[in-house]
Amino acid sequence: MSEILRLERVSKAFGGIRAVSNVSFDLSEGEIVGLIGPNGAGKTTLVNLITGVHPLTAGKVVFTGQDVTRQKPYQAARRGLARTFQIVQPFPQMTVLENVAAGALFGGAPDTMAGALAEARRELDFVGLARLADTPAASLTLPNRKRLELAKSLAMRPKVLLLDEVNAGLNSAEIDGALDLIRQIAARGITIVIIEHLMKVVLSISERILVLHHGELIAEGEPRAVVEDERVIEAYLGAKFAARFKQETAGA
Amino acid sequence: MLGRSWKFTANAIGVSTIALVAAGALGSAAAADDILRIGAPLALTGGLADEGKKQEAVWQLWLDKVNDAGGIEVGGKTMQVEFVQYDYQTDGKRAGQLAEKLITDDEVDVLMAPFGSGHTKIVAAVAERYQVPLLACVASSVSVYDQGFKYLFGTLAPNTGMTESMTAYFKEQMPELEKVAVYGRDDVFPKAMATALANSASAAGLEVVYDQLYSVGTMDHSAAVSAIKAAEPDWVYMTGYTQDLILGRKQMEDLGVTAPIVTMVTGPAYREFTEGLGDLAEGVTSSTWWHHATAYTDAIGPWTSTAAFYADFVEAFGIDPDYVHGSCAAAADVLVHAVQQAGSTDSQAVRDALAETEVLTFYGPIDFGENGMNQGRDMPIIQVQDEEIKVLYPAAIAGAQMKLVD
Amino acid sequence: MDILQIFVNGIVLGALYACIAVGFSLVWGVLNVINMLHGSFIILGGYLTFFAWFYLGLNPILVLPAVALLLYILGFALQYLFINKVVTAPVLTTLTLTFGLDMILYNLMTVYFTATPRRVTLDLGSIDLAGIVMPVDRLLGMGLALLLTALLYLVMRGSTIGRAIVAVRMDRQAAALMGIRVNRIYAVTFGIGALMAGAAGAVFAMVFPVTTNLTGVFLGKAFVICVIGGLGSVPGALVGGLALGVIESFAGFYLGPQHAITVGFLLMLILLVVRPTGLVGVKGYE
Amino acid sequence: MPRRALALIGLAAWIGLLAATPWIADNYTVRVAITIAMFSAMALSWNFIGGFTGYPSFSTAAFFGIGCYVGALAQRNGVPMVLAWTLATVSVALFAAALGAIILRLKGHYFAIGSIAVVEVVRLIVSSWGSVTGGGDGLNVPLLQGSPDWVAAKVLYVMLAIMLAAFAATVLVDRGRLGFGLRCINQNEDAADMVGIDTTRFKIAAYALSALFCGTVGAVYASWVGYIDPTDSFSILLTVKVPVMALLGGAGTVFGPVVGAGVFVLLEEFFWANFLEWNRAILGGIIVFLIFFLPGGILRLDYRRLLRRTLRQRETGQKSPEAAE
Repeated sequence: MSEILRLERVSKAFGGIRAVSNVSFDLSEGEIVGLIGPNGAGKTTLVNLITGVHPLTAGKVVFTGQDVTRQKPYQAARRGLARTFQIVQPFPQMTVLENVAAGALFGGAPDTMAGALAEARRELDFVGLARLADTPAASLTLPNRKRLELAKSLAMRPKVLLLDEVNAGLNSAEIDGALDLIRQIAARGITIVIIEHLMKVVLSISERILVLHHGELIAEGEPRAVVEDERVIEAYLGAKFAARFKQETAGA
Repeated sequence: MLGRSWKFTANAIGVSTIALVAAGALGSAAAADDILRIGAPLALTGGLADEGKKQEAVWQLWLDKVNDAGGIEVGGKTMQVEFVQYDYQTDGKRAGQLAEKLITDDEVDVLMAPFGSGHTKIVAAVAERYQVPLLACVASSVSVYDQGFKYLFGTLAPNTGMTESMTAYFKEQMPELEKVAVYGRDDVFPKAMATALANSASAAGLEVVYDQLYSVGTMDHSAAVSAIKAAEPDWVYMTGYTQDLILGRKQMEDLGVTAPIVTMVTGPAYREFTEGLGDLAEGVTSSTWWHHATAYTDAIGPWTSTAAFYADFVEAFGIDPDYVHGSCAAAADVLVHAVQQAGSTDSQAVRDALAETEVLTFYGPIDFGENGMNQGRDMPIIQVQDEEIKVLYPAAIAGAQMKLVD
Repeated sequence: MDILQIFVNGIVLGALYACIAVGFSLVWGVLNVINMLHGSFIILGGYLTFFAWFYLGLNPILVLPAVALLLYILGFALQYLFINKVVTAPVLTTLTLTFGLDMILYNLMTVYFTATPRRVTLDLGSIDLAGIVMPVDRLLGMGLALLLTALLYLVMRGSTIGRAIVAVRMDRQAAALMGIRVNRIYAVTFGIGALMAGAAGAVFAMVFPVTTNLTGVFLGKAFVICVIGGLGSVPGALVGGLALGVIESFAGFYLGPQHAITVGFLLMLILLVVRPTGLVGVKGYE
Repeated sequence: MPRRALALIGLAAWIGLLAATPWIADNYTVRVAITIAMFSAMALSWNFIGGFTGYPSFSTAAFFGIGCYVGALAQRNGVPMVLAWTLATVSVALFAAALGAIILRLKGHYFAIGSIAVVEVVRLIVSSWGSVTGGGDGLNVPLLQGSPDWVAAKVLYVMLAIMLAAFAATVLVDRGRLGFGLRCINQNEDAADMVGIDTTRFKIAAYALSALFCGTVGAVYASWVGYIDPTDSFSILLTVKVPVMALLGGAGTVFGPVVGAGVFVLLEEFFWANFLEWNRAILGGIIVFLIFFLPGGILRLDYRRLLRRTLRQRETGQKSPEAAE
């Protein structure tokens, strides 16, 4: 598996506050990686740095071998670095179909409106929103908005998809559905980064875990190894959870 | 004084109906030949409303006078006169549009231009296109007349004549006069006057120690007045609209400019200026194209002398006429004269007759030059003395000696 | 010597400018409305003062509170009856609405007051301090302007209504939950904006000739000052006004009066892009 | 679809009527027709930035005025008229693109104020740059030669052509990628960025489009009236009137600006003729009325329904190959 995204000593400071410092890691094609950390650990900031929303204070971002450190968000989107938002960002007065078509037309491959619409249809089918295609985006329920957000990102034909708290606010049945969907997306060969603060959700699906704490990467590796990491337990998980998780996985 | 002005305004509003049709024009069935229709786009509202209303008022007075006499005689027949007026709200685009409406819709025989050189230019372009004679009674900038228009005639004389005679007169009155500061509004007429004066003064050997324009929309003159003060001029010459001049004069006083001669064009020609300034108006000089102290007799038109016009005007409005009133009434006289010469209202014939014109009106002699502008002559210099406007020059009509500002 | 005089000219003018802008800034800051009526409010205040002085022989300073109160009522009513209905709409809507209302007010004034320039001719002379000349009426105007501005500042900070206005500005919904009647606060704020404009007009009638032709000029100044100083704060308007006065004064002297206004507007455009929070840099009404 | 077809037929009839005025009415009416064409073109232009993109731009008068001046100066320096018009168009578009790169970073109120300030700054620069622009004196432009009727007809057809061009551009933008992108920006600029829209370039394109036709209109206007000055060329009234027209018809719609400009100019004419002294107040009243009672404009067709309909239309056309797959 070849490398698709690499971060080299990425740092960001807002005023005097270091939100992200010296983060380095890389992603291989087709991986599912979990990025976890407590609230305020700098996860969303890191996503914003990767997608060009904020300029980096220091460091380098390399995507498919190309230095994209200074890219703008729209360039990231066109290169195949798509993301969803923690707080969903639809075009409220457009229909669901149009929302997805926007992703296809501007971030994806099609050059024509008709092509974009066809693509949008397919993605709506994929996420299970086809029957709501013609309703205004503003009228969707929260789980459906999250699905819309996913469909929009998928329509951009991403190589890497950064899912920022895609499960937040969903109940456990809805989360299961969402995880199912994520597995299907991964099956299409898209590299996925799941950003979460709920450990449990991530552990079941990720092949690899990155742990961010106070803006620093404190651990990296397979889920099992990460859970046993002293620093992670101390900083984030708490001993109880670690013990329970060990039990559960041992039993399985 | 102000109370009267209010009444005057009220009157003006009262008569500003869309069209002022001559009283007794019952024979409207008569052929168009028997009626002389004069069209005038006027600024009855907006920034130039005060000026527009003057034009409207004096033409009403003129029209009443003509109608009282039963009309005008043309080629042995009696012809009625009609004025058709529209308010263009001091909006240049509208002025052109209404000129076109007057020509095509109301089929006027001739046009009168509105106040100001800028709007006169716009109306002149329309008149030229339709080959309808246009009389401009309140546009004095040469740039209005130098476009080779054949149908445009102006009753005011060129600015240059005014500034030259003024420079000469002041030098004569105050031989030690050396330094002049010129400060003008960047607008067609005030700018032309400022430029002309700076040239005339240099030509006469004066030193122009300050020569600047200020933009339309300037709210404060302290920077310029401070600079003028530092230049220590003997003579300050400022041009602009009345509100600019009031403020300029006041700031000169406040900041201690002590030039013995202060000229404001055309400030003192307007009552608003003296009212707005009170004591500070004292001693301010200006030039004007006409003053009612002139005494022409044997003039053409309904008023055979300046005195007759003055008497009628004061009776009707209770105030003294200024040059706008004089020039605009005279323009109507010249027009009637040309129609009489032409023997019809045919626009080509009237135009030719206007070009030939050489007559004396109560306002003074009118003789249009090559470019259509009235030939220069000695124009009055006036000064505010004891809250009144006194004529200083030319000697023939002078009513007072020049006083220096203390 | 010269420089000092120019500076003093600028400061005195600047204080008057601040007085123009403070009401405009308040309305923008709290209501998020660009009030195109502001210039006409000032002129209306000026005319009312002139007429009271001319016909009734009243001293303009005595008339000022009455004029300000009248404008407060007018402003309150306009906001309550009209602007409140669309106050949360985008800027295009609110700006256009106030522009429409301004056309009506302007038309009323030109018909009833005409465009004739009017001025209260209480010429009070000037003070000469070591060669620096300061006109007394401008100093008086400056004093009044500063006093009014200070008063507004105190009201905003100290009084119940002031705190309510600040609360509404900070968070409309939270303020509503706290039991503040937001629409009334908006009307009061707009009324205060008009009141300040009327008071400014009363001060101006003593210094400048007042004519309806100037409504646009005053409005333009308010724009520039607010952007220079920073929106929505009394200190911002004060700093912006003083800065503009001094800048215009120096530009007028060194670059020529023709360029003085241009420099002000250019500075405003640059600041808008480079530092939209203005020189004072406060976001939010204080 | 029939609704859109009806609208197109209505538009064609309207333009036909305007174009017929030289043959059926006097020159004053022709002048009104010219004014309608002029304002329709400008309102359509404004619609790109104000309607589609949702940026409250008040810089129309700056574009119109610069068009006037570039056209007039070119003509005075011997450039043939049509070339002068083209030059004005290109210069104004370039000016807007350069300016847009700076002020389109502003949003909401700041953008509104900035765009008005541009009008003032340009006016002041034009008036103080007397050596080139004639300053407050204004500029005389060589008069169009020919009989008044011929001149009026010629100006009318040129203005109608500009209006049609602006309309054609509107339709193209509306259906294409650019229009779709601008609407995304209108609704959520951050999200638009995230789906791969180069928002800066899209906004600049919209701003330049909103300037371009105004520049042409300005240059033609200058040739027509024969005299321009800074006050009339850069008027704040114009800069507010044009957005009001677009709002009146329906901002962001394809036909709205045309409807709005036509209705507004005709109303203005009517009030001018009948309520001389109060016409400004009445226009103000119309604006107030519009804001309260017609917030969506005369055409309540909002673009979503139009777009959805066209989308559906295309989709049905698309269906068969998909099914075959």
